[in-house]
Amino acid sequence: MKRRDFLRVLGILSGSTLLSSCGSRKTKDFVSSVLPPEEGVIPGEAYFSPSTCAECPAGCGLSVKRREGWPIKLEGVPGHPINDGGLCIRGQSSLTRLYHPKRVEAPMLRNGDGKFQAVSWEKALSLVSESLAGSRDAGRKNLFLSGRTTGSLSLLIDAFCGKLGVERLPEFEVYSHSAVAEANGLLFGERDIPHYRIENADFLLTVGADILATHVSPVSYTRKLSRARIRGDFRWIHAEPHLSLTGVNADRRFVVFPGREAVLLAYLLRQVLERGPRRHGLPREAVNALPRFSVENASEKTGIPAEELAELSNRVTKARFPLVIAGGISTSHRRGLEVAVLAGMIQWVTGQIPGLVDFARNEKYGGTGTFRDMEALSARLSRGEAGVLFLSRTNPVFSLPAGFAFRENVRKAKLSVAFGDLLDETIKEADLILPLSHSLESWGDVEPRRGVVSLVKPALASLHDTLSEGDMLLRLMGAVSGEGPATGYREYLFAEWTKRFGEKGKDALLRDGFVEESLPEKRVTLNGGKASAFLKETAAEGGEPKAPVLVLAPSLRTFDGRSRGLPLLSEVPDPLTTISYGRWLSVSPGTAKALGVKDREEATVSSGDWSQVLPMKIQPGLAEGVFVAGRDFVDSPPLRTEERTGEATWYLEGIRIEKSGKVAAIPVLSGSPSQQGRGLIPDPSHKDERHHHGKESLYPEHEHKEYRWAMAIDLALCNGCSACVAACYIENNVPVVGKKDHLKGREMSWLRIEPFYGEAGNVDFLPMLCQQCHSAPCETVCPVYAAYHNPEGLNVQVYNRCVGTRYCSNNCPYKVRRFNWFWHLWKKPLDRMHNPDLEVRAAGVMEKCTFCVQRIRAAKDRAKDDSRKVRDGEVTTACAQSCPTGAITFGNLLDTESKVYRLAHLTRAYRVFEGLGTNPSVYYLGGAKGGPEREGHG
Amino acid sequence: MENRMMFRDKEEFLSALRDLAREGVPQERIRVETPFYVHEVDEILPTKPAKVKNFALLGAASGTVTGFAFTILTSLSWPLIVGGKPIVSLPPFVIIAFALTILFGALSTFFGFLILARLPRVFGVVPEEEFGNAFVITVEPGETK
Amino acid sequence: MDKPDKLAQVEQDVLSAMKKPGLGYLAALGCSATLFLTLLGLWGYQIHTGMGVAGITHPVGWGVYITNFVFWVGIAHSGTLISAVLYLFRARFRTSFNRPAEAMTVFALLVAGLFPLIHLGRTWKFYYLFPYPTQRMLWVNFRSPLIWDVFAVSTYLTVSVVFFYVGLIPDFAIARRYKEGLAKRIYGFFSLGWTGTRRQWKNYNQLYLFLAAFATPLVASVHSVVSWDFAMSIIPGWHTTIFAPYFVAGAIFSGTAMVITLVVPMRKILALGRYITDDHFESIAKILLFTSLIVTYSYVVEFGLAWYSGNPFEMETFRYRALGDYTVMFWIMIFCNSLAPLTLFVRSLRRNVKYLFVLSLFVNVGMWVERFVIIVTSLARDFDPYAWGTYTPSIVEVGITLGSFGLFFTAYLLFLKTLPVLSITEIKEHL
Amino acid sequence: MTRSVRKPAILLAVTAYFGVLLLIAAGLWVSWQRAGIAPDQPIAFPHTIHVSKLNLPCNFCHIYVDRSRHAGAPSLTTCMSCHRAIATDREEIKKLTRHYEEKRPVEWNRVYFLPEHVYFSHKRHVKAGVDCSECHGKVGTMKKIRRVGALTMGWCVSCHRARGAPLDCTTCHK
Repeated sequence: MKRRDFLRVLGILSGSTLLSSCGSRKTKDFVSSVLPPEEGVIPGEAYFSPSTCAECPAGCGLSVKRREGWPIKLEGVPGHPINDGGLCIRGQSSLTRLYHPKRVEAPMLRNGDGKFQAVSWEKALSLVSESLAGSRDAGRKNLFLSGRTTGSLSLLIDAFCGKLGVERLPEFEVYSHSAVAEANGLLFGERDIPHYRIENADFLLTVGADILATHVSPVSYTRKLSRARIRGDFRWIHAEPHLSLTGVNADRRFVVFPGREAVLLAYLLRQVLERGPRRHGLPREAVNALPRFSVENASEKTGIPAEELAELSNRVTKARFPLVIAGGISTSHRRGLEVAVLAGMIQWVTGQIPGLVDFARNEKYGGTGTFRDMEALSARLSRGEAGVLFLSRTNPVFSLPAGFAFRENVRKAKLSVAFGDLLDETIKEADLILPLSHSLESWGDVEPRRGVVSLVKPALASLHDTLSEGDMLLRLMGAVSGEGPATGYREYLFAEWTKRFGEKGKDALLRDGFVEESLPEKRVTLNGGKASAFLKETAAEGGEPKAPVLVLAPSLRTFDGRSRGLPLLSEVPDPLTTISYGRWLSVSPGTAKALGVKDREEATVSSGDWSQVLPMKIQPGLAEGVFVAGRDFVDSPPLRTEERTGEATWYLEGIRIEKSGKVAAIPVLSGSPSQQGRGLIPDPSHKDERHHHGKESLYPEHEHKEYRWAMAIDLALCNGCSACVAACYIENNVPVVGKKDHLKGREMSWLRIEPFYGEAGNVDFLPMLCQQCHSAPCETVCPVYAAYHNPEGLNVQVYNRCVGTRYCSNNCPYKVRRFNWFWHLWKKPLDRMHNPDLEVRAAGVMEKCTFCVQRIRAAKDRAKDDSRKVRDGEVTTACAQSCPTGAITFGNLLDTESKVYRLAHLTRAYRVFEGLGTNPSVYYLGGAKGGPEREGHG
Repeated sequence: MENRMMFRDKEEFLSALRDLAREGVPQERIRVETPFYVHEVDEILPTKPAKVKNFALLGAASGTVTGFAFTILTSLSWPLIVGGKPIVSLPPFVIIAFALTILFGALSTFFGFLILARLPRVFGVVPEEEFGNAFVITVEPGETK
Repeated sequence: MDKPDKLAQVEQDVLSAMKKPGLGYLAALGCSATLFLTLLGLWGYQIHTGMGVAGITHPVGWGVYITNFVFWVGIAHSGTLISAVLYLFRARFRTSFNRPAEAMTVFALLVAGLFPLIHLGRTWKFYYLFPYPTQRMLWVNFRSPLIWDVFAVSTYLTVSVVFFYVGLIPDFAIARRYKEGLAKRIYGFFSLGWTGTRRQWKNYNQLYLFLAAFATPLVASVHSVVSWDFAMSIIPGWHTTIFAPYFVAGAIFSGTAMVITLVVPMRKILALGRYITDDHFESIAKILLFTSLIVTYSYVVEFGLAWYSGNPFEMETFRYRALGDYTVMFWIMIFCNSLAPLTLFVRSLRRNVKYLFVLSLFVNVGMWVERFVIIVTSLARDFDPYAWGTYTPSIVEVGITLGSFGLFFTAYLLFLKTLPVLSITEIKEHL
Repeated sequence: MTRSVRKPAILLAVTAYFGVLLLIAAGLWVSWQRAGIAPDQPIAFPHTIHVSKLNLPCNFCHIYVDRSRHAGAPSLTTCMSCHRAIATDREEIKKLTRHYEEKRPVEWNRVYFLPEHVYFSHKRHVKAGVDCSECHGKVGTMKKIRRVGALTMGWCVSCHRARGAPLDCTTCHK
């Protein structure tokens, strides 16, 4: 029977092939291996090994879930100094990079007609070493450019460059934060990004810094922020010109036009100087140089209402531990350095260094270069100075302005060698591609924050003919010196670790996946002279960009664009616009009306001779005259480089918009930006109204014996970062269906983030998943018992029983059920990612969130082994596990000691559409974002 | 030997029938065939009303019983909670019972009819002689009068 | 002209329909058969490729397929109404319609029964829907309206077939006389060897009465059950108590229209004007008008309820239904079902067969659209605004819908050539 | 019409009717009881010797049976630990040795397999005191392993019912 075979094929695809007892006879899965499996590995049982995420520079700790040797899920390491269990959307998706069907599988050499062809490593390496020597003789310089690199690899690169006479260039990061580093250098002689201890602050002012999504170490900051919010008595104000995920999550968000932040900070600094909290003074000339603003003209210049400004300055001056983080767009324009300096000075005056601003554990951006460095490099290349040019884990061709002519100049190098895994713009320009192993295939370590070393450990042998960068360099050194590779990178690392931490430390690193060194507190003092000199020559005003401004915001989903091409990241929609696939240009409703553009209408945005066509998305809450596009949506925009900081501006000024009248086909998943007064997220003032609902029922509650699984989601903590969504996709084998189906509204996500906009442009995020109702409308209508209620309070969906009437989905008030419209086939080797504890649903079957029933089953299995009940916190869902804010709590409602029980009984706990009497198991904790007086949480 | 009278007209046929009845010919010897139902015949030769209705009642009753028994027993055989409703929730079962009442009722009525009307005449589906639109009275031979 | 010849005349008139088919007939049959074949083809394609080839999506999980199901079940109803209910009421004009009406019922149900299967995501697992003992030891969920459907519709089909057949038995016996050779034996077989003896007639009479009695409640029950597919849900726009009577009225309305659509050409082509007179049509037209008024009333009540409830979900749903993305459909429905039939208050129009025919076409369209509007608009805008969406039928759905008409007319055309199109026996009886 | 002909006709009909019913029932029964399959194996491993003669416990080779959902097949190292010395002249053992030396794993043909949507854990059943033979029969008496248990849902459920094991769908369905 054709169908059967098809199912069988899917069965084989679905990863449960190796050694699983649940395959059909066709799958060769009952095997006598030659050797017994490695110690501690039990076939059929999942096991975890530590590693580190390499998707962005933050360096979050990973614990890699493996089955039969294949990594199937990435989770944050609880207790890790950086991410403490949380993992962001990009980190979750990093697994799809490992299994990406389009990875570079072998060394590639560009042949005569410009096509790439695979070559052996020997050939490739020998070619490199020859040309190294060759170009040295020809008097050309061999150059090494890489993305931000820390830990042993950085040392090895130095060694490599030293030995082979290669010049190591400053690392290239689009987000180098060099203005902030510059300012700290100027004020305190520390040219770096300090470690902000947000969790200890009682007042936080972020200026431009997108700390929740992309700024330096987002997961770390998010965790800290949650801790502060949970503690209570904490207030967070955010100022930015555009609209970012961070902005909408602050307790109060101010729109401050680029350049005007300096006014705000100057005003606040003076307030602090006059009214405290004041621990250190400033030299007199600095104080005099500091421009004076009355509330009125400060508010008039910044656009912040006077009373709000006064209120703000009160908060700052009243606060005991005020923290100011300037960065991102607010420090990357003409006055960027000034903004950073003023912020630093406020920190100095309020005496929060090193309490909140810790230079001992700085974020190690010292070695990171700037756009100016790249400009210089491009110039050198064009002069044909370069012999061999190594380009490692970096994509300047995409990121740099066309004006730099980097694309053309790369070709001028005698031999450009690119290390990478996917074919990005830069690699395509290289002469030789050396394929990098994924971090899950390689040994290594990173030191994202000084004194925090995180382990990179292979979770599987390389899928393709690839090498880790370390091994590559060692072999190159060997090839050049002729005596072959000295040692493998592994040995090299082990030596380094023992040298640095001693045997014990090394073992700890290998065991826990990280080592946190204790560092002496670092006291810095303000360089008064430089400070006042700087203030003299600047006058906190002028130099604002001409409106309209196009802000190129860093992207939650692809950072600076490096994560483009990971399928999952386009499938999960952007939380603010709910657009999944494609690029767009956000425009404020007012401006849209003025321009007379429809939603999703295509427009040509141009600045100078640069232009690009983008669909316009009307974005509530955005300021007039400000347009926003993701940094990853625009190709080599003409960004200006700042003289003092060398950082590129994050915006284009005086842009022109020409609408085309053509409406673009980009999938907007949300059916309505407003909740139409339906109280999905009730106004806190309507508390009692919420509570008299949903109690009455004709029938007695059916009783649950041991467990009654339930979830509590704190909406005051949830920031819409969508990490949970990505985690859910991977944990539950949810198919990635692509743009065509998204346009039809057929996305398959079991868990979605619903943004609801208020009149003021404020946004509340509602994570919507199956509510596991106790009187579930979906169950009654299923003719075949595929949907029913189990004794543990789960609303079960039995896939192999489902016939696909879709009645349950129709009857679900929350519309969280997903129907398989087609057969979904995973491109090899993506199928390796499948979680064998779930079947891959067939076409014509309804599926939905099950509270990760497979995890519950596993936990109960463990508990049963030592005959006890599952403990609170022993089992949690994929979404809760990944959530960086810790907004999601999962547990047993029958256990009155459990956390979820406590949360579900808070007075701000409510359930969506309680009036329908569906009696859901998902409790939402309402209350405005960090609303002033909130009940405790943790 | 039997003797047969054929009429083209209903009234003649009826009067002839009346005569027979008056002559006191026992009705089991009189066979009547008509192109359509002629209720006067039953007045002339009174008989007990047809028993098809008993089958109807029996069928309907058994339908109701089956309906309830089936739904309740199957629900109990593997109790699964749906929508927080009790395992045996009668209101929906009434609908099933109703449907089965009609179904069984109709079928048993039909089969009852077949039995009572001695149909089908397995080997006589095409009788060798047909009377078309004639009203036919056949008197089977009995003891000569 | 004396009676017996009249009787013979009736037989010839009616049976003459069975003579060799003409070109027109064959053409019509060819067309509808091809349409039906396209249905099969497209269905196969859908099963192989997946439900996605249809336009349905989230949140609109039901679309044209369920619309067709409800539509065809509705069509079936007036058949039973005319043959059973009017029989109990001893309405004479029934005689001219009951045979084609019953045939229509049976065929409409055959078509309707197809759609629940077509709309299944895993058609090849349809047998899960039937309560039969399996090794799985698992039964079906009798609390689900879909199971009620299974029982209601299959019961309805069975009873209608029996009723249809029983009515045919004496006519088979008549047809048997006009046939030769094998055909004679076949008709004989179906006539069960009927000869018209006292015993046969006596029991037959009671049988017919009881079957009518059994069929009558079905007119009310079956479409009520179908309406509960929607009313039993919690979707605003579906979850209403008036749905059962509202749907039953609608069913009879659409069915009556379909009877007119079928009988008018039949009477013309087969020259049965003598037996199907304008008076008969007028009576049918009255039913049409009456049910149209009930349906219109239901529309008003629906909106009234929504408005009076003050429930934001209900109110939005009905605002959307009238003024939203599907407003055109809505007003088509209003025109065809509520406004156009009002013209039947004019007697001359009631008696104008051509007009009735045209009107009936409008009503058929209108009633199909009504089901579409009810199903789609309610699903498109239920509780969670994030999940709002729209639905446009795909080419596959359109093809399958046309195909269903193909199947229906194929069956009906075959009926015309094989069975007595009017109840000969009853006509004789009433001469 | 004459009784004499009608009776046999009716009898015929009745027998035909019940005959068909019986056939259907039989067909269903067979399709349910897929027991009895016994595929050939790459190496004709005789359980008779190892279990009956040598009295090796099942988990001597199937080491994961009480630790994982899979009983697991022994690694060739386990086999060779004895067969380096024992019965090395036998054809099958030579096959085994070849596999071992060429580092080729042995891919056995499944006798017991479940569909993809079923979750089954040997560990749970063993720990619950279900004897291997209850599903796998007396393997000691089988020269070639033949399936004993039907492995149909009904088969599982009836045992679960008998032992009062959980009947919730999520216990076995994933």
